[in-house]
Amino acid sequence: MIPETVSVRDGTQPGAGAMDVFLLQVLNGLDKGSAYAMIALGLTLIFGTLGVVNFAHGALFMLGAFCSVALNKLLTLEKIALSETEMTAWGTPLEIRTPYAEAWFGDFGAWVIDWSVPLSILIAIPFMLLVGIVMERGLIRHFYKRPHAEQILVTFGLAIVLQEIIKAWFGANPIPQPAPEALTGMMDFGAAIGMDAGNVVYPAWRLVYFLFAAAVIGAVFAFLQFTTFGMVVRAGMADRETVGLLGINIDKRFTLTFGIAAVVAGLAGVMYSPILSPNYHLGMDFLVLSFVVVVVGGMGSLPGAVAAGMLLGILQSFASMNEVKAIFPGIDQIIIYLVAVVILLARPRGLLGRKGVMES
Amino acid sequence: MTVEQSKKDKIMVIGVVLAVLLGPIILNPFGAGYPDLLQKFVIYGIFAIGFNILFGLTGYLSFGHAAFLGVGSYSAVWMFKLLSMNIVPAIILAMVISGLFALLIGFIALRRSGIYFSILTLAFAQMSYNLAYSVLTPITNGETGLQILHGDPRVLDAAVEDGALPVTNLFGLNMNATADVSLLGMDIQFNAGYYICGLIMIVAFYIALRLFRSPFGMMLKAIKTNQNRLNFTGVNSRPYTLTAFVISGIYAGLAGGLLACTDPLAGAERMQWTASGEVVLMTILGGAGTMLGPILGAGVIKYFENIFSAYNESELMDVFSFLPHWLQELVVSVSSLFVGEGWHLTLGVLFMLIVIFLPGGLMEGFNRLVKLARGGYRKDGASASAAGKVTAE
Amino acid sequence: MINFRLDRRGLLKGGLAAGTMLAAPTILTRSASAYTNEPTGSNVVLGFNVPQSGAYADEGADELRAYQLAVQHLNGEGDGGMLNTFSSKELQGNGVLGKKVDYVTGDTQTKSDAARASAKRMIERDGAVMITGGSSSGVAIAVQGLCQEAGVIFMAGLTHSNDTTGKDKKANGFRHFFNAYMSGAALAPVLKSNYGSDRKAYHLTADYTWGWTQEESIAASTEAIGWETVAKVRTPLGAGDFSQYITPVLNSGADVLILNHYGRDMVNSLTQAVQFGLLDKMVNGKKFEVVVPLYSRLMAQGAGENVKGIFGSTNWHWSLQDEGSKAFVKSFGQAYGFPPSQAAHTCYVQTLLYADAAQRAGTFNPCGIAEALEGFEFDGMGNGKTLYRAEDHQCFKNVLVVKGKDNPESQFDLLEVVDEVPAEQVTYAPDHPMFAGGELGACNPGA
Amino acid sequence: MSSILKVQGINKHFGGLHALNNVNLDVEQGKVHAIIGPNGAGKSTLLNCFIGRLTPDTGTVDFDGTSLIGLKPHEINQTGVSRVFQTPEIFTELTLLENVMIPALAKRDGAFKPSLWSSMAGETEIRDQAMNALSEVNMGGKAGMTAASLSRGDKRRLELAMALVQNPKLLLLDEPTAGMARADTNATIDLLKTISGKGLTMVIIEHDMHVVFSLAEKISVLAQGTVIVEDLPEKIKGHPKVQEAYLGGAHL
Repeated sequence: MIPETVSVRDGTQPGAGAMDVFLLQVLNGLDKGSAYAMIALGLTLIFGTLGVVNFAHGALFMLGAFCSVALNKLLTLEKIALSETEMTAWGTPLEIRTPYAEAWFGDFGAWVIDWSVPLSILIAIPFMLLVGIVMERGLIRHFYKRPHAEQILVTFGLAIVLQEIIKAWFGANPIPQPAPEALTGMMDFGAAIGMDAGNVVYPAWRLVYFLFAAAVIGAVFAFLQFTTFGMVVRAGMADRETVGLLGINIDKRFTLTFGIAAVVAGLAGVMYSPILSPNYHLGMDFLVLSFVVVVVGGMGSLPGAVAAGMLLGILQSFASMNEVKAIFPGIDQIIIYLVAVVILLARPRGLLGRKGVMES
Repeated sequence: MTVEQSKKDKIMVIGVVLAVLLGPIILNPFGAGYPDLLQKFVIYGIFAIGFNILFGLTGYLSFGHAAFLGVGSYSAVWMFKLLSMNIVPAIILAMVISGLFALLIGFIALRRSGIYFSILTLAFAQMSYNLAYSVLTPITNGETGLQILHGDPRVLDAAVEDGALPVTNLFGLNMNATADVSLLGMDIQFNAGYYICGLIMIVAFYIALRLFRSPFGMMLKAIKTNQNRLNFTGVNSRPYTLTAFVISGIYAGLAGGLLACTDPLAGAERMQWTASGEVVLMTILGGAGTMLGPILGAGVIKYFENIFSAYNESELMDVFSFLPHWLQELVVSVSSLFVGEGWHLTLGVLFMLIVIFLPGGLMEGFNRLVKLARGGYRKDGASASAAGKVTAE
Repeated sequence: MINFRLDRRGLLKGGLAAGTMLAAPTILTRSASAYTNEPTGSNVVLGFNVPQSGAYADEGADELRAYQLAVQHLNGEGDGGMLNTFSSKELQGNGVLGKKVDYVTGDTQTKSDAARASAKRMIERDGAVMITGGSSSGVAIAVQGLCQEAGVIFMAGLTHSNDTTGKDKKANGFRHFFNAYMSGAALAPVLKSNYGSDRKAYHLTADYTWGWTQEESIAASTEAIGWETVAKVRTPLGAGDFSQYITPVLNSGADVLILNHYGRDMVNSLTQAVQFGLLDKMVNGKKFEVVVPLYSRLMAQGAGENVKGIFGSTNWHWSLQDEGSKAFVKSFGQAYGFPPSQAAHTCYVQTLLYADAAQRAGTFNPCGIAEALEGFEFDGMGNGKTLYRAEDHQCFKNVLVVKGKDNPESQFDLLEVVDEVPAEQVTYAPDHPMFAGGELGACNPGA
Repeated sequence: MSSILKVQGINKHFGGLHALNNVNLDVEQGKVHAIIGPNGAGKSTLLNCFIGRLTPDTGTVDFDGTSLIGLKPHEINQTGVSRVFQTPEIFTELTLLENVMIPALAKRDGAFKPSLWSSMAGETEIRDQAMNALSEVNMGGKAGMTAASLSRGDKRRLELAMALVQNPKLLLLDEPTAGMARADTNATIDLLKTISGKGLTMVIIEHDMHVVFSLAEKISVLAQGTVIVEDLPEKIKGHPKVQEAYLGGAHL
């Protein structure tokens, strides 16, 4: 059975020019790329400073997403009263449920529930920082000098443990996390950048996600660029031993670096939850991809991770277009890997990587 | 060293032969003595032995070996469909095709080393998987997996009875032929497919052992330690790594072919990155670079996957029925987290424990036990000689 | 006691050294049992092979609950559930054929390999005479093939692909669940009356066999009511973010989006389609609509608010008011505190149907059971009068067209039944082109 | 006297740094040729150009009639050039014997020979060669040890054994005695003298002037990437240009 070729129809809608389609796909790509970039950023930061290949990083993204699930569940904890008159279909008294938040705080409670996803950031930051620090102190620290294969195995084991715990607690099904009412609509992005109104409209939340990612990435860069802490970390990435020789307690800083990487991944997960309903397997789905992103960007290169994330996101979007798939069937299935192969062969150190990192 | 070494090797080979021959009896009390799992043990043993030739010796960590396993399976099933249900042509084709595929991927991927090599192999395997699942469905039968059908040509075989599917065989000996024997109060199943695969594993093990002890193996070990230095010593390391890559690809293809021989269905998931990861885990879990480790690792992981996942709460209740009721409930509710649907959790915890406490894998644990036993013995003053001069194999 | 399970056909062909050596003992003894795993003790073992890990783990867990309930009812524990409403009254609540029903479980991982390995364990080690369960068509077809080879009955769980009882049908395999063709046939008239006959449909399809059969079925039946198919776009399994497939829909001129996705793919693509404002759009002067041909309540939960007003089809829903459904919902709800899913329902029913067939046939021999099931007509199991068709081992029964409920009363109350399409309307000829290409073959008792 | 290694007009830039500036060198058959010079003069860079680690921007390196430029490291070794590295690069996880057997195998089997089926235990000839080489550097007793456990000086001697076992036509020594105790240094000097007595050509880079003047039959002085003097050892000792190069900032 040969798959039917995709029947293609050109955009004949009034005003739907090639430029708009192009722009929409760029937006799609940037959005996807934002998530890739944020995960890859932490991954490459950990690799660059600690020299650890962290296969549990996807799980950190997943934990972040579940921060928002947890907060939402907490806020919507319900007061359960048994109805005296109504019965369920299986003959037990019907439960009448009212969320405590609403019961106690009225409209404000409802508003908090509505905004639970962005509000989870407040929980996610301390929580992920804690997770990161505990992980580094308790486990990763002892693996600095161990071979990469063992780092991979132990972090992979940890990733499985984390996701199984989440599964035992929240089940395997995706759990929907709606964006705040005010941000669920569409925004006329085209008009905002001076094009004709109505052609490039895009979901508001996705634009928020992109801006959020830009802010987080910007904050990480600024932090590394303008603080002493950042300076030491950057120096450590360049030459770990020398920095150690300077008598600076690099270990403490590396613990915090790991924490920061965990927070970035977690935040990426929190805000992604309205786009992709969180499920326990989310981390594994992103893990391989984010590794590809890191390597394409250049191991240990922060700008490389961001650039590669965006690039792969955009390429993935374009490869999915009917026009492209009509020429190369199935290209959207493999584009990321194809790009990775081409880049690694043409430019082994990745887009922005330094030479010789992790070679053998 | 050499005499000691070759004596140890002999013991090892004899041990493996005995383990394979007695497998159905030894493993029966552990609930693993049924043909399918026994076959999986030896087949994944072959897969891991082959992977160890690459990873254990050269240190090149391939994250795409499942692709060769899958290619081997597909080749074998196509042979069953087109030529004959005899497993010999299927196995040969599986090895040839996977070897060629490994040559192609190895030629490209070995241009890089370290994690770049890993990502390249991963990328090739994922492309293979994604395409096999979707676009290549005419060849792979996609999600359902490639199966033999009644109407397949099978030009060498006589027509089968109406409505029945032919069975894979070795010159007439059916792979699914099983003899049930009551022995020591157990119902032991001696299965032809298991013994055929087991014999092939013994051969594969012996070849790997020869390889480990050969100058070629020595060069591979040197590559792992210091590839640059080796080049300055006048050795061209690339063809060595490529040969190792192809050999381990052929092993994987052989394993894939045998999977199809024992169960003529080839599914695309066999090529997914998690499957590639599995063989990495088997090898490291057992002990990379050791001879027996990978077989051990393969056994442990397959055991967990097949036995731990099969426990359900009522069976647990039976297991712990000797406890007082309240304790029984508690123990069952805790332990049920780790079996049945929680078997992944057990696996994850196991990985962590092994890597943290036994970095050399199960074989290291085994060696430590041996050392401990010997050490205790020596303290008694019975042995004064340097018996403890254990060199890493 | 020695008994040998060796295939006779194999021996005929044998003769070469390697063969004869190992096969020799077979000449000494012939098989003592008439079929694979003939139960000799006081109990009979059934194998429940469900996804316990992976995307469908929750569905698998629900299937397992239903199986446990079915076993209780067969053994005379609990309130008997559907045994009381089932039209056949052979089962007495004292096990099957006087043997207590026991079960073993396994994890399919929603992978053909793992599912087959798990089923083999149950057959080879645990002596299961029947395998049932599963939550995807690939797995169902793979396990069905295995059961055919091994000589046990396979009672399919949730599998919706036409192929299961189409080109991959097997004599030892039986499916109670409906299929993609039936979804199309049931949905089309409802879609016509709600959305009219002048519509342009855009398909997003999971790029694997189930997706393709559903796309084919839905496209055929919507084209039959006058709709035009604008595009059929394949999406990679587990794509996660579908935005790059959704944005082209906006400019394609289509006014209906059909999502041939299931599980997480369906949750994500639907959520994102709604996010992209498709449902708020007016195209060609009509309101844009989205259709999800195969609904599952568990998955609808994952999509949350987004299912509101969206049409689809389902095999069964707990809000049905017939006696059978009520009885099942009651025993399930009392046991577990929430209503069963359609997966739970089909698995429960399949177990009872198997047990009943064995009882009627007076044997666990797969061939006897197959004969008892073929052409069997029954009622009282939730979908009205049902026929297990002999030609392809597919059940023909009423199909539910459902819609995402606007004002759900509880977290389980997400779908409302719009129409119960009668069986006749979804029935097709056994040699319908969408089901052609395979042959049932003869039943295999193994041994 | 015929020259076995002829280096002409080598230039090498690293970014803005002109590391080697038109270097010419003639190494005569059977002689010990030392290259000395202050730190950063470009000695190791020059050596790296011989063995294929670096490719010079311009210039030629001819060894025994073959151009080495563009050849891969293993090809250069196969022409008969062996090298002892400045920082020991040995196979740390292998035993000393194995460390030496590998270059011996490379010498006998060429750059690639997939001897999959023969056994290391059966390579008695290679083993004997390796044991001899180890004995030559006075490490025969440690043959079974793992190389990682060696001291820095011992690693260096192991390197020397690895080079000697190949019986090369040209031996490049990058500070062969660095990190050795005085007694070991003297032993090494004696060893190298013996070897050179057998007619082996050597190029040696060395800081230790005691070693240089014990061994060298000719000396090139490299400073800031240029050969400033090339002469017999006794002429070098008091040479004003050499003094200037080493004590360039004498007025400090």
